[in-house]
Amino acid sequence: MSLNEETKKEYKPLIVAFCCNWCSYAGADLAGSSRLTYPTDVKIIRVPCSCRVNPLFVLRAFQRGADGVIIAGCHPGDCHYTSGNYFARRRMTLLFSMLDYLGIERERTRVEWISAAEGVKFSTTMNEFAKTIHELGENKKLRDLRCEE
Amino acid sequence: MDKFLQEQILRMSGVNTRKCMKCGKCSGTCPAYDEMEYHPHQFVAMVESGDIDALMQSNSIWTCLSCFACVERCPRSVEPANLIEAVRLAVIRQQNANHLKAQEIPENLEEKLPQQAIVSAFRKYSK
Amino acid sequence: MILSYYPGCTLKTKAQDLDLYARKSAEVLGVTMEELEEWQCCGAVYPMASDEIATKLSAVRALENAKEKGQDLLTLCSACHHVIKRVNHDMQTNADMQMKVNNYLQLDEPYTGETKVVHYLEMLRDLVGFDKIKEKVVNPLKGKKIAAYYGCLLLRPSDVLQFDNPENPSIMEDFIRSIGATPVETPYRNECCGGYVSMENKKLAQKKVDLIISSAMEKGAEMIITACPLCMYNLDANSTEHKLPIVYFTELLAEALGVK
Amino acid sequence: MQKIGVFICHCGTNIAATVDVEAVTEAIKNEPGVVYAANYQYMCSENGQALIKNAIAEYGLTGVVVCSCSPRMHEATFRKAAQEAGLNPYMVEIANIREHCSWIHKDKVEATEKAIILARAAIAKVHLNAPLISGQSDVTKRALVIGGGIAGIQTALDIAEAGFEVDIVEKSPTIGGKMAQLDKTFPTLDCAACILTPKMVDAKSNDKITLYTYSEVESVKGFVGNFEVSIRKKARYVNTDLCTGCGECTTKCPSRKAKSEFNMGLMNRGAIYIPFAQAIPNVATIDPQYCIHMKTGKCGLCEKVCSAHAIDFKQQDEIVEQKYGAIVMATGFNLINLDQFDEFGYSKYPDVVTSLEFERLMNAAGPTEGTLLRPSNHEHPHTLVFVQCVGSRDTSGCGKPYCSKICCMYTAKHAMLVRDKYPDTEVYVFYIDVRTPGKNFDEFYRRAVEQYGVHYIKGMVGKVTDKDGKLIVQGSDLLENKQLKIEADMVVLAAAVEPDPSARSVASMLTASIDTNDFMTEAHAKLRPVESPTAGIFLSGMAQGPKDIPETVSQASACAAKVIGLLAKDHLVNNPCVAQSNELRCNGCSNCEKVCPYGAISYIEKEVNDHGVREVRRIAQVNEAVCQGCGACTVTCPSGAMDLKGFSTNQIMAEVDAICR
Repeated sequence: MSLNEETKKEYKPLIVAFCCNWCSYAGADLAGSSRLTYPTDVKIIRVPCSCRVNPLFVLRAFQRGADGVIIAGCHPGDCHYTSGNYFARRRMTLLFSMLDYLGIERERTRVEWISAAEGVKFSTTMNEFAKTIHELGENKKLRDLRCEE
Repeated sequence: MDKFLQEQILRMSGVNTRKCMKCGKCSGTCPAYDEMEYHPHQFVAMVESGDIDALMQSNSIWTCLSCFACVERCPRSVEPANLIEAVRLAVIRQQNANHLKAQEIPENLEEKLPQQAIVSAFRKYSK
Repeated sequence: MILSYYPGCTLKTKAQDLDLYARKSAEVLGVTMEELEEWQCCGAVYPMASDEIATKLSAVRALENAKEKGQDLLTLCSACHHVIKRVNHDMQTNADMQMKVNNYLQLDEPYTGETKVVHYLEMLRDLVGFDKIKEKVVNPLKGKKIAAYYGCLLLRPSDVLQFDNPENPSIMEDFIRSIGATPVETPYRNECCGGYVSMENKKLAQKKVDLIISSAMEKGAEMIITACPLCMYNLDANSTEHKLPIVYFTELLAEALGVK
Repeated sequence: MQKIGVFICHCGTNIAATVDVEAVTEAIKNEPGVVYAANYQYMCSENGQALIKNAIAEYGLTGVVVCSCSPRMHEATFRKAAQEAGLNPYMVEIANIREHCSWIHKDKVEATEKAIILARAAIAKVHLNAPLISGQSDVTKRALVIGGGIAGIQTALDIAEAGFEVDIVEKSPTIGGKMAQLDKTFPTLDCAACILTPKMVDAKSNDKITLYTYSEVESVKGFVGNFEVSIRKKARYVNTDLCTGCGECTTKCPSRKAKSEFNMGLMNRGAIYIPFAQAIPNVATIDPQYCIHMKTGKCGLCEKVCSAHAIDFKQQDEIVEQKYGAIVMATGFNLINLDQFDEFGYSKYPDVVTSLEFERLMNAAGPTEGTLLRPSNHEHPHTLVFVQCVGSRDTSGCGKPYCSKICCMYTAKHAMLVRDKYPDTEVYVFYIDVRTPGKNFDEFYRRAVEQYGVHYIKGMVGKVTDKDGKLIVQGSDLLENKQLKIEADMVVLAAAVEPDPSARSVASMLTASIDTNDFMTEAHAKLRPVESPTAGIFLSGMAQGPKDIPETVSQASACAAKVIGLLAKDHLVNNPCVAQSNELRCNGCSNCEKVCPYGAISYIEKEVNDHGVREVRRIAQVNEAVCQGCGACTVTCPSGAMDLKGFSTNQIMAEVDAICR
């Protein structure tokens, strides 16, 4: 795309954030209405609950060139669907250790609990995560080479 | 308004003066209040507005007891005592600006005066 | 129980009683105080400015020495306790300070706040236990009404020192009870005595001390105990109206344990 | 292939100032499937919606993407517009380019680039959208109000007024809450009991209202319109049908150690007690912790004196199961614990009291029968100091970061009442700011100063000590630039309010969200202030945030209106984004059934035709009326049979691909 020829040279990480509709997506909305900035690297996908995040989505993101994936849900005990975030936590713990084994650093994957009232936490978490990913640099592991330009 | 000094004070003290909500609890709590020209809440306000020269020339900076009552009781965690220490340091780090000079100590010595008092005062009042 | 011990300058000179009776009492209580082989003055005041590094090094050295021996570091003087505990907190939490201090000291293994700093009173409460002291008392100070004077340095800032409730402490009162005496609570027990400012402004110290002592007398105290040589000096030498005996708490402990 | 229309909103300058909307329009115009792209100043306006409707008709759109604010804001608006134009509403997707883009980014180039990516993701998703039809479910025409203070009572009365059954669950033995403890109310100085007790009586006598006092919500199941709640009626050890409320037992009870909750611990009560004279229901309750008979088997005096034979030491807790269509959270507040504020001497000096204790000391039904006396020596106080903001607006970790809102006004009230009743007193108020936004509020505060001569001091108290039986209040006067030491007889602390400790556990049961201070979160801070984001849960009173009585009552009625609106419906339209099982792929493992928090999945034996092979298999079946669409089953399903409509695996994958392109 021509719009961005110049800035393209600088490394811009790609971060996919899965946010549950009830807490973290609303937290992101609050960060927005409070004008709390975080890098454009973060792109949010809305899911009804953190337990809707299939490990396949995370794998796919890394295959397609994501440098970091974060899953954000309601605080333990506060899940809109009672227990979804507990499922997410267990699944992701397992998945992340497997990814670590495959060479995708533990710091590239994260689960965070961010409530609808925590706009500040959303923005600081995203800033921190983006900074971490920036320092780690591009993710080369698991990349589907057919996706390369 | 001295921007450079203000920044220096803020950096050294680690205090964010903007957190102050001007409740005056620090001054309500300060045990050395009556001996001070400027009081703890004024320290915060004056650093915030950059009026630092007046503070540096005031006796208040030598009167603060470093008892941390203002730090402990501040509802906004502003830490006025840290600011006062930073202003004091800004003064004594200047040339020949020690508030307590080594040669003055013998005349202050008393039979019972503990070393701790001399060391503390020397640390607080001289570089 | 063996603890590394940091006495501090004043305890070697003007406040020898504080030190002497602490050691004697510890023996009775089964605590071995191993004085650090090498230590320097802690500086007596905690340097608050973020760019003060050199003035904190002596505290770090003491902490490091205790770490090497794998022991907790026991302190007695309020000022030393205040400085060493706060510097230790810096070494635990302030990355900038950690880096600068360790770069300077060039230790084999960087020091990052591993040592636990324990005040003698904390030792009595947490490691020995006031109940055990009660058992060991041979000479209970029955009927003696004693006011505890905490001062500032033991209690504040409470989030770092974690010593006791900063506004309503009880450790010294519990101590007084454990040696059989009756504690007298005074409202000024955690207000400043005038500290080092007595060198500069004696009048201020006198005002503060008079308030502390008159309030203790009003509540019926016969004596005041303290853990700080500077408080001791101010309360003793700068009171103008009334006089009360001012005693180091360790002296009373030794008396109760029968080793004075 | 879908025919997709993309509509980009400027949102005035909210989006357009940071995102180059023209560039976005250009960039997505040529995306596969996009047949129409336009931008407009306010998409949510009538004209904006008309633009969408016209395009649907003109271009025969099968899918719509609106790039605008958060879907939590206007998804429903655009879906409705699409529906009006004949498109299935679930063919609309929102790309959030305001909250998640223009408002948080500064660089226009980067923001524009991100907006394009978000739009592409939405387009990719719409490609896989399918029309969804919502099912219906019935509404149980009964409401539950949790909390029987003024908020709960008002909400219940209003709901009952509309003709619906409503139950109040109150954990203490009487309804009335904090308002019953107040002496007078600002800004009109009505006596609280005079205006509250008639409402309490109304609540009791209304045949649509059932009171469950001394009861707690034990568990909540179900969803909007169909909640199943079990309520634990704690044993009172008194048969409430027989008890006449004569009070004979309460005066005879020899155990006098329990602190009276109603009088804030300023006096004791019997182990068998009626909280206060106007309690509703007016029946006795035995506190087993203090009852001599229950602890030792002796005594039993109450049983002997009760002519109604109402005492029943063998009574057990009772569980009541009930179905509700809507639930109201009206759990109220408490004052914070002042352990962290010992500089004010609350734990040490009996003459340092909280404002709520002060209400009791001024109240005719209080421990001093309305004569203000120092708790320490029962003498008349001459100098009173009020301290505001004790623990409010405190970010140090000791208190609460918010303003408690009610203290400025009640302190003015206290000061005024004291000066009015005892003109020989001097009254000082230490304040940080005096906040009086409200009808006739500032006038009220000024009256305290001008007419009653209350000394308002801009500053804060640092320490309270004592000398010769007097309290010495050391504080700052910032305007005079002085430190004051006031010799006072009493100090009254305006302690911060906090939500009742039960709020968190109740909110968890209701799966309603709660903020970092444990106040209930609204569905929208401005536009839906009495609803929780969880459908069917409504908010009333202090549970939602600090508020005074007039505001609580208004909110309680607003809440009732929302509940009535829900209960008036015969059917509710369900969320069609529910799970669905592909019967050919299902292997009958039961994993989905185990993770479903709603029990929406069951297994049936069904004949299937798998590529010509007909056989009976055990397969999962989703009850669409019960499924809430969390998606837990979709991820747990090992064979990929389970999917979630509206958030299908393929749709989310497509979004991932679009973002990572």
